[in-house]
Amino acid sequence: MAHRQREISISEFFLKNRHLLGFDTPAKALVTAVREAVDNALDACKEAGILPEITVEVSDRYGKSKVIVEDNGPGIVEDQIARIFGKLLYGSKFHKLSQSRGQQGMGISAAGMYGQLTMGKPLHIVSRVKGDKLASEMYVSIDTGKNRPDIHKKKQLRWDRPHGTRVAMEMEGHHQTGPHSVETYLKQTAIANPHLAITYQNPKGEVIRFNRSTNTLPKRPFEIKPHPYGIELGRLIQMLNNTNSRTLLGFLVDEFSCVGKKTALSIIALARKHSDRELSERSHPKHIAHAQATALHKAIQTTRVLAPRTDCIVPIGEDQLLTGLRKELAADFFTVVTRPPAAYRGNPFQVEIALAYARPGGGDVEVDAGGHMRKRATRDEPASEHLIAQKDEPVRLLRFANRVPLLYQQAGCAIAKAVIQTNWRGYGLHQPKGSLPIAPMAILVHVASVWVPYTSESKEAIEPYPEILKEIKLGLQQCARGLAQYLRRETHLHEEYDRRVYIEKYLPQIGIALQEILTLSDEERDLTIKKLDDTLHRSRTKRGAPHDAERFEDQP
Amino acid sequence: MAHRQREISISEFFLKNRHLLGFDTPAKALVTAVREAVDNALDACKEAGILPEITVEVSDRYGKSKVIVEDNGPGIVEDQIARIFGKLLYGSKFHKLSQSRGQQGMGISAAGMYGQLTMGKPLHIVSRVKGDKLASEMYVSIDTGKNRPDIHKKKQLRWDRPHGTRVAMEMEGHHQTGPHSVETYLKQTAIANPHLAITYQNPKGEVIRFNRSTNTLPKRPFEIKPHPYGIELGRLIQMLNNTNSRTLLGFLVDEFSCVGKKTALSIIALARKHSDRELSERSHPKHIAHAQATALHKAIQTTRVLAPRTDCIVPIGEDQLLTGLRKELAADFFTVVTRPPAAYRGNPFQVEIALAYARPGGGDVEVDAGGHMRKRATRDEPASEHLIAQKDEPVRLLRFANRVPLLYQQAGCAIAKAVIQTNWRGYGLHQPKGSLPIAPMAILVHVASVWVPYTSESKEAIEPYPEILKEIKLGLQQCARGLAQYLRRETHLHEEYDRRVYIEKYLPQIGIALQEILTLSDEERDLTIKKLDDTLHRSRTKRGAPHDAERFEDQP
Amino acid sequence: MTQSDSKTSRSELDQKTIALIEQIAAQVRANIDHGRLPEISLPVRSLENVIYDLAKGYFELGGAHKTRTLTTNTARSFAQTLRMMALSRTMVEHDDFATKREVYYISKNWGDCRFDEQVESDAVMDDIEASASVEGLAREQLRFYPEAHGGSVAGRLTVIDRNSATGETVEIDCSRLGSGAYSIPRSVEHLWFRTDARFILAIETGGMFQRLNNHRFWETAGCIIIEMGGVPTRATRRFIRLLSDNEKLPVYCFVDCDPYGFTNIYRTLKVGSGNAAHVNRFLCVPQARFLGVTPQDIVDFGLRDATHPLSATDVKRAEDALENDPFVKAHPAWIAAIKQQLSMGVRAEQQALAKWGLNYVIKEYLPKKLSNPESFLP
Amino acid sequence: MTQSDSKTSRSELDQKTIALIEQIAAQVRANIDHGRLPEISLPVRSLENVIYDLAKGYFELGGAHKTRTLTTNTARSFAQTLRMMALSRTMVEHDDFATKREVYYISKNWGDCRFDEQVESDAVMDDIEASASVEGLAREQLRFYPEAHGGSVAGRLTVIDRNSATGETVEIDCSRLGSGAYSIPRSVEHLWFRTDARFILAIETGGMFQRLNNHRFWETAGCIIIEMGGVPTRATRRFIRLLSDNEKLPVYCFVDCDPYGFTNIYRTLKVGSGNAAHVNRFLCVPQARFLGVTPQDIVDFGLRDATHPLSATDVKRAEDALENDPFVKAHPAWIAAIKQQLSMGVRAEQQALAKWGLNYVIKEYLPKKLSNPESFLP
Repeated sequence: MAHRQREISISEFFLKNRHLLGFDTPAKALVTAVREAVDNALDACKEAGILPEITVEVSDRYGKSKVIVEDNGPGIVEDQIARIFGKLLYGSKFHKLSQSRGQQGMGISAAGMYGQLTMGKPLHIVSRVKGDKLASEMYVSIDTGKNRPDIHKKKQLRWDRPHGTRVAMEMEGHHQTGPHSVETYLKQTAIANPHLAITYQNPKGEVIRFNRSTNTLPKRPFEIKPHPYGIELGRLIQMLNNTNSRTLLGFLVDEFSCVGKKTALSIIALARKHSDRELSERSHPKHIAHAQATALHKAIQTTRVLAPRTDCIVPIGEDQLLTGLRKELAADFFTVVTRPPAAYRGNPFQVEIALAYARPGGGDVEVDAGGHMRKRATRDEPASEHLIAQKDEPVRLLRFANRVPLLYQQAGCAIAKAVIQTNWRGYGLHQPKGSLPIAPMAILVHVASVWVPYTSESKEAIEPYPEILKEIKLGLQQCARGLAQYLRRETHLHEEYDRRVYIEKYLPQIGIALQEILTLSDEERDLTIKKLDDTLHRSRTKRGAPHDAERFEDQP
Repeated sequence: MAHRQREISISEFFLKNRHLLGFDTPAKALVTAVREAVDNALDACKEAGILPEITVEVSDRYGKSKVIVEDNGPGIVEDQIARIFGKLLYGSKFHKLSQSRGQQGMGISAAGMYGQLTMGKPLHIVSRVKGDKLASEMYVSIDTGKNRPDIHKKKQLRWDRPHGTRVAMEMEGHHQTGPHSVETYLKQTAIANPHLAITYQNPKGEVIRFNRSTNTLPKRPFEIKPHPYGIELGRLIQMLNNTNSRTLLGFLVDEFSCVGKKTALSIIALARKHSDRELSERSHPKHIAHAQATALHKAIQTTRVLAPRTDCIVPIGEDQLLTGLRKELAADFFTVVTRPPAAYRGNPFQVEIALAYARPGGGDVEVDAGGHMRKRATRDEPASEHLIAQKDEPVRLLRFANRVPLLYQQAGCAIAKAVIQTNWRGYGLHQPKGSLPIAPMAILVHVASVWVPYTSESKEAIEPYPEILKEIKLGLQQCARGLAQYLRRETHLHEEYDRRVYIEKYLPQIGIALQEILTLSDEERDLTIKKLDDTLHRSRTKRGAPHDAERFEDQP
Repeated sequence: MTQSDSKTSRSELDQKTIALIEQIAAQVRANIDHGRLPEISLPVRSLENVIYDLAKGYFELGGAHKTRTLTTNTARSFAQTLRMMALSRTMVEHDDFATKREVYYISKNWGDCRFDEQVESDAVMDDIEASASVEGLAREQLRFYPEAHGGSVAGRLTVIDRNSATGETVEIDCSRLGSGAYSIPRSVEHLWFRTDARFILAIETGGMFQRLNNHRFWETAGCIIIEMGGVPTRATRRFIRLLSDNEKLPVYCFVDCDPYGFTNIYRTLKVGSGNAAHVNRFLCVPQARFLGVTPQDIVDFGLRDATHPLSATDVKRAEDALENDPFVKAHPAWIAAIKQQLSMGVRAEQQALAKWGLNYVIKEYLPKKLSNPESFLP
Repeated sequence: MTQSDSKTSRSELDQKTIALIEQIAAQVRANIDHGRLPEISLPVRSLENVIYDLAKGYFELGGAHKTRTLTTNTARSFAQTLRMMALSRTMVEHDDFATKREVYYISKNWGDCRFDEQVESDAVMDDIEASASVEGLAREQLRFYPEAHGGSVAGRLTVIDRNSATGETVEIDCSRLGSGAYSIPRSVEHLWFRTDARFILAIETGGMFQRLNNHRFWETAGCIIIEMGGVPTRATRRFIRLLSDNEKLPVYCFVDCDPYGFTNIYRTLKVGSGNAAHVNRFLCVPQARFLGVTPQDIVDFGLRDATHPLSATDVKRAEDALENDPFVKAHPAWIAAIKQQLSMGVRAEQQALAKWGLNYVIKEYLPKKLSNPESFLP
C-alpha cells in the first residue's frame, strides 16, 4: 500500500470540499464571491489610506452569473496579480497579528476556483498602481493539482481610473432577495463602515447607492506580537526554536507584546523555581529543553502581565456605529457600547454591541410642561424590513467580524450563543427557553480581532471561545440595562396616561350619586366635582401618591 | 505591500484553525484522537484483508491525557512512517474514488500536531511489517512551517506482535462519560463493524471488551472512476486537459465509469448538435475548446447512462447490522434496510437505515392457541442508556459515515435533517414541528460512499446534499412503514385484550336485569348468561365482527 | 274525563308499561336462547330524526330506530338499559317513583354498570322514555321524575290535588299565598284546576315574578302568573300545558327581548326542543303566544338607551334561527321580528323597563300590551 | 312583639337606613369641600376579620374596617358604591325592592360605572350590607332581595302573610297543598306562623323532600319539612330562623353523610359562612341539630355496601375542617364523627338508604332516629 501514498494539493482538497469555503449552493456562492471581492477591496484601501469607493455589479442569466467589483484602491503590481488571484493560502495577512478582513489568503482565489469549476472561465482582472501610466489586464485560473496560477492572457492597457482594481468573475450563481441577499450584505457593510461609499447595480439594472457618513478613515491598526497569556506550550517551544534572539530575556521581550524587561525577569525567576535544570536570562532559546520549556510556560501563566495592547484593534466606535445605525434603521431607541479590548489565546479582540428597538405601533407618550399628556403619532412601517424584527419575532442579529457582515450559520456563532445565553427576561423582554428574545429589535454585535476564529474557512460564524462569549455577554448586559430603563420609562408613562384618563371617567358618576342622596342642585353638584378634580390633580403630581387600593385599619 | 505577500503552509493554517479538525476542547480532542487512530487501524486491516483486533488505552491525569491505540494490521514500512504521521494532506485515499474511513490524509497527523501544540511531545510509533524480523520505533513531530515530519529518534526493536502498529500520543485532554465519550464511540464502532474486536481500558483501569459477531471480513470495495452524472463543467475541462487518452471516445470510456463505447458515441453525437464547431469521436481531448466542452457537458447530462457501479461501495448489510444492533441494544422491534446505491455529483453512495424501538414498559400482548391472551412481563431497563431514547425524549440518532460513528454536530448533519424532514406522525409517532420525533427509539443511519462530503475536516457531520437527503428519507420511510405496522399490530392486540376483559364485566349485570324483569330463577339466569358468553366468543373470533356501536335503520 | 276516569286509565297505563318492559326483555332472552347477539331497538333521538309538525305545532320524533346490539362498545349501555328497565318495572309495581338523581345513585349498587356521571344515566333514561313515548306512555308512567320541581305559581287559580294518604281532595288557592307562592311538584299528572283567570302569564325571571306577585298584578289583570326561571323545567311545562288544556286558557309569555329568549325560552315552552323530541308531545304548549318584550317594544316604549348591543353569540343564534329553525321559518311574523332585532343590533332585558321606574312594567307596559293580544307574536 | 309592633319598628328602621346612607354621602362631600381625597370606611369582609362567637354559636364580623380612598385603583368601585347607596335610598323611600340581578341591570344605566359582571355588583352590595349590619340593619332594609326564592315547605304549618293591596291577613295552610308545596318568597321579614308541629326537618335534596311529602311523612311525624336543595339560600335560612325563633321549634337536619354535607350544608345553616359573616346574625340557625346521615348510621343501618369511597376532595375538606374550622373544633362530637368517617374512608348519600327499599327512610330510618333526638350531633 505504501507506494500509493501521495501528497495532496491544498487546491485539490478545497476543490472537493468547496462547501467549506461557502460555495455550497449557487445562491450562497454568489454572495460569497461578492463578499470576498469587497473584503479585498476594503483591506487594500485601508492599507493604502484611501477613502474607499466601491462599485458592485451583479448580473444573472438563467443561473449563469457575472460579478464585477471595482475599487479605487492602490492597485496590485503586475507580478503579484496572478498569485493573489490564482493560488490558495497566499496572502499578506496570515503571518501577522493585525486586524483585517481577509486573513487566510483563500477567499478570492476560491471564488475564482469555483467559477472555473462551474463555468470553466478564468478570472478577469484589471489593476492600475498609482503613478503607473498603464493598467495591467490578466486572465487567471488555478492549476489545482499544483496550487499555482495559470495565466491565460496578459496585457497592458489604458484605464480611466488613476488607480484601483477591477475583478470580474463568471460562475454558476443564483440571485435572491431577502436576509441572505447581496443587497443586505452591502447594507450591513455600509453600517459597519461609515467611511465607505458603495454603488450597487443589481441584476434588474437598478442602481442602489450607499453613501458614506464620514470622511474620516478608521485608525490604522498596528501589527503586534502575540500576548503571552493563553499561549500554548507547543507554540512556545516552536517560538523558542524559531527565534532570532540569542538570550531568553531577549526572546521574551522581542517575541511577545506587553512583556518588558522587568516582566521578563520575573517570569524567568519564577520559571527557575519550577525547573530542575539551570535557567537564566542568558540561556540560549534554542538550547532550552522540554522540561524547562514546561516550567517557563507555567511561569508565564502565573506572572502578572499587562493587558494586551489595544492599538492593534480599531473598533468602529460608539458615535460612528450610532450614525450608521440611525441612517439605515428606523427605530425609537438606540444604545451602543464599545467594550475595552480583551484577549483569547493571546489574541487581542474587542467587542461592540448596539441595540435598536422599534416600539411596536410607535406612539410614545409625551408630557407637556403643564402636566398634560398626549400620545405621539404612529411611526410608518420601517423600510429596514430585513434588519429589524417584527413585534412577535425573534430579534434580528446583525453580526460583524472585523467590520464584515456575517450572513450565514447564525446558530453556530458565538454571537448568537451569547445572545441566547443572556437572560433577557431580566430586562423586560420575552425569551423562550434556549432561544433568542422576542422583540421588535435588532442586536448588532461586532467582534474585531487580530485573528477572528471562524468556525470554517467560509468565515460565516465565530467560534464560541469562552473569552469571546464572556465579552459579548458583558456588552449585551450593558446595553440591555439601557434598554430596560427605556422600556420601564415608556411603560411608566403609558400607565400614568391610562390612569389619568381612567379616573376622570368616574367623577361625573360620583357627582350623580351625591346629588341623589343629598338632593343637591346641579350647581352644587358641579362645584363639588370640580373641587374633587382639582384635589386629585394636586395629589397626582405629588410623587409617591398612593395608587394603591385600600388601607386596612384595625378598629378594636 | 506586495513584498509582504507570502505562501502559507497548510500545517500552519490548521494549527491556527485546529477547531476545524475537531480539537476544539480537551474533551472532544481526546475522542477525536482515539477516533483518528482507530479509523487508520481499521482501514489498514481492511486493505490487508486482516480481521481487526484493536486495543485502546486511555489515561487521564489532571488534564494530561495519554492515548495508545494498537492494531494487528499489516504494519507500515519504515520510510513511510514519518510522512504518514508527520505531514498533513498526505495519504493513499484522497486521489481515488473508493470507500474508506479516512480520506483526507489529515486525521492522525492532526492529532499529533495537537499533542505537540498542547504538550510539546512528539508521537511515539511502533510498527512491524508482516515477515520483518524487527519492528521500527520512531518519535515524530511536524515542522508546521514547512508541513514536513521531524524525526526525533528512530530505532529497530523486537516486538511480540507478528505485525501491526502501535501509536501513543500525549495531549491536553479531558475524559468524560456519556453520549460523547470514548466508550460510546467504540460501542457504536462495534455496531457498525461486526467483524471487529476491541479491548478498551478506560482511565479508571476498567477493561471493556467488544467481541466480534462475525468472522467474515466485509467485501473489499473496488476503486472506481467518476460517474458522468453530476460532473461539473470545470472539472470536465480539467479532466480533458489531464487525460492520457488521445481521442474523445477513449477519454469518455476510460475516465468515467458506466460509460461504454455505445454510450460514449451517443454523447458525442448529441454534443455535436449543440456545438457550433467540429466535434467527433476522434477529437483530441486537449484541443477541445471551451464552447465545445460546454456542449459536451450538456450532452452528458441529457444522455441516458447506467446507474453508478455498486461494487465500489460495501454496505454493512441488513443481516450484519441487525446482529450488531441486537447485541448492543435492548429493544422490542428492529427493522433495517439497505438502499440501492445512488450518486451525488458523480460520487456513488449508499444508505443504510435501522430502527430499534423499545416499547415503553415492555409488556407485549401474547395470544395463545386457544385464543386466550396474556401480557408479557415488563422488560428491565436497557443497559444501552446512551443509545436508545427514553419514552418522552427525542429519538437517539446513531450516525455513521463509512462505518465511522459521528458523535458531534448532529444538528447540521444530513442525517438529522432527513429524520426531521420525515413526517413521523404519518407513522404513528409524536413529532414536534421541525424536530426529531419523540419515541423510545434509536435510528441508525449509515452513509457509505467513495467520497463522504463532510461539513468540516473534523468529519463530524455530512453535508446535506439533496441526493443524500432524498436517499436517507426514502430509507427512513421504508423502515417507518415497518414500524407503523408493528405499532398498529401492538395497539390492535392491546385493544383486543382490553375489549375482552371489558365485555365480560357486564354479562352478570345483564343476567340480573333479565332475572328481575322476567322473574327468572337463578338457574335460568345463569344458563342464559352462559349461552350469551358462548355466542359472544363465537362472534369475536370471526374476523370483522362489528366493534361498532349501533346500527341505524329507517323505519318509515 | 272525570277524576275517576283518570284513576282507571292510570292503572291501565301501568299495565301497558309493564308489558312493554317485559316484552323487550323477553325478546333479548329469546335472541340469546337462539344463539344470536341480543338487540334492543330504540327510537333515534338525534336531530336527524326530529320533525317539526306544523299542524300539531311542535317537534316530534320521526320513525327512525337504532338497534343496540350487544358488542364491546355497547356492552355497558346495553346492561345499563336493561337494569334501568328493571328498576322502572319495580317502581310501577309498587307505585313509587325516583328522581333522575335517585336513579343515578341507585345505579351505584349496580356493580360494574354503575353510572359514573349523571349525564350517562340521563341518556339511558331518555332512550327508555323515547321507547315508551312511541307507545303513548309519558315519562311519569315509567316513574322517572325530573330532579327539578316546577316554578312558582300565584294568582287566580285553585289547584285541586288529593291527600295521598286518605285520597281526600285538597284545594290550594293560589290567590291566598301572600308574598309566597305555590311550588309545582315534580309530577303533575294527577292535578285538577279551578280558575276564573282569563289567561296565564309565564314569566322568565324570578325577580319579575316576585315584583308582579308582591304588587298582586294577577288580581287586577285577572290571570295566573307562573315563574319559569329561564328555560322552563319539564314540570313547569307540563303544568302549563295541563292547565291551559283543561281550562282553555291562553298562555302569554313575558321574556327578555333577545335571541335566547325567543329561540330557547319561548320556543322550548311552545314547541319543545329537538333534543327531547320524544317527550314534546306531553310537554309543549302550542297555544302559547309571545307577549313581549319584542323588538318593536324597544321602539314603542322608548327603551333604546336601556339596551345592550347584541353579542356575537346573539347574532349567531338569531341567524341560525332564521336559517335552520323550522318553527321560525313557519312564522313570517317571527322572521320579521328577528330581522328587526338584527337590524337594530341591540337586545333588551325585561329589566330594561325599569328605566321608567321599577313599577312601570305593572302600571304601563303590561296593561298596554294586554289590551291587544292579537298583536302578540305567534 | 306583635304584628303592629313590627309595623312601627319597620318604619323606624327605614328612617335609620336613610340616615346611615345620607351620613356617609355627607362625609364624602365634606372631605371634598375641605380639599381632601374622600374616603368611605367599610367593614373588612375577608376571613381575617371573621370571628366564631362560641356563645352566640355563629360567625360574626370583627371590628376591622377598610378605608376606600378615592384613587385610580378605587375610582370605579368608589363611584359604584355611592350610586348603589343612592339606589337603596330611593327604594327605601318608595318601599320598593330590587333583586341582586335587577340591581346589576339597573347599573347598566350608570354610564362608565356600569357593572360588567354580576359578581362585581354583588361585591359592592355586600360592602354596603356589611356597613348596614354593623348598625343592626338587615339586608332587606336596604331593599336588596336575593335572586333565588326560598325552598319548598310542606307540613303542619300555617304561614300568615298579608295581602299587600288590602293589608288583610292571608293564611297558607302548608298541610293542604297536596303533592305541591309552599314556595318561600325572597323576603320573609313580614311573615308570621301558626303551627302544632314538634320540629322542623330541613332536607338536603329535592328528591327526598318530594318523597317525604308524597308520603305525607310530616303528618304522622308531626313536623314541618323544608327543602334546602343543597346549601340553603338566604331566604330559606332566614325563613327557618324566623320560624324556629318565633315558634320555639327545634330544627333537625337531614343531609348526606359526607364532608360537604357536614361542613357546607349543615354548618352554613347553623353557624353561617365566613364569607358572608356580615349577614350571619340575621340568617343562621344556631338551634339546628344534625339528625343524619351520620358515619355511625352507616354502621347502624347496614349501609356499608351502598357507600362510595371518599374522594381526595372529601378527605381534604374533612381534614381542613378538623384543623381550621372553629365550629368543628368547638364540638368534640363533630371531631369524633369526622374522624370516624375518615377512618371508614367512605361517604353515603341520603339515597343510600334506598338499598333497603325506596321507602325504608320513611318506615324505618327516620322513626328510629327521631325516637332519640339527644343523640343528634350538635
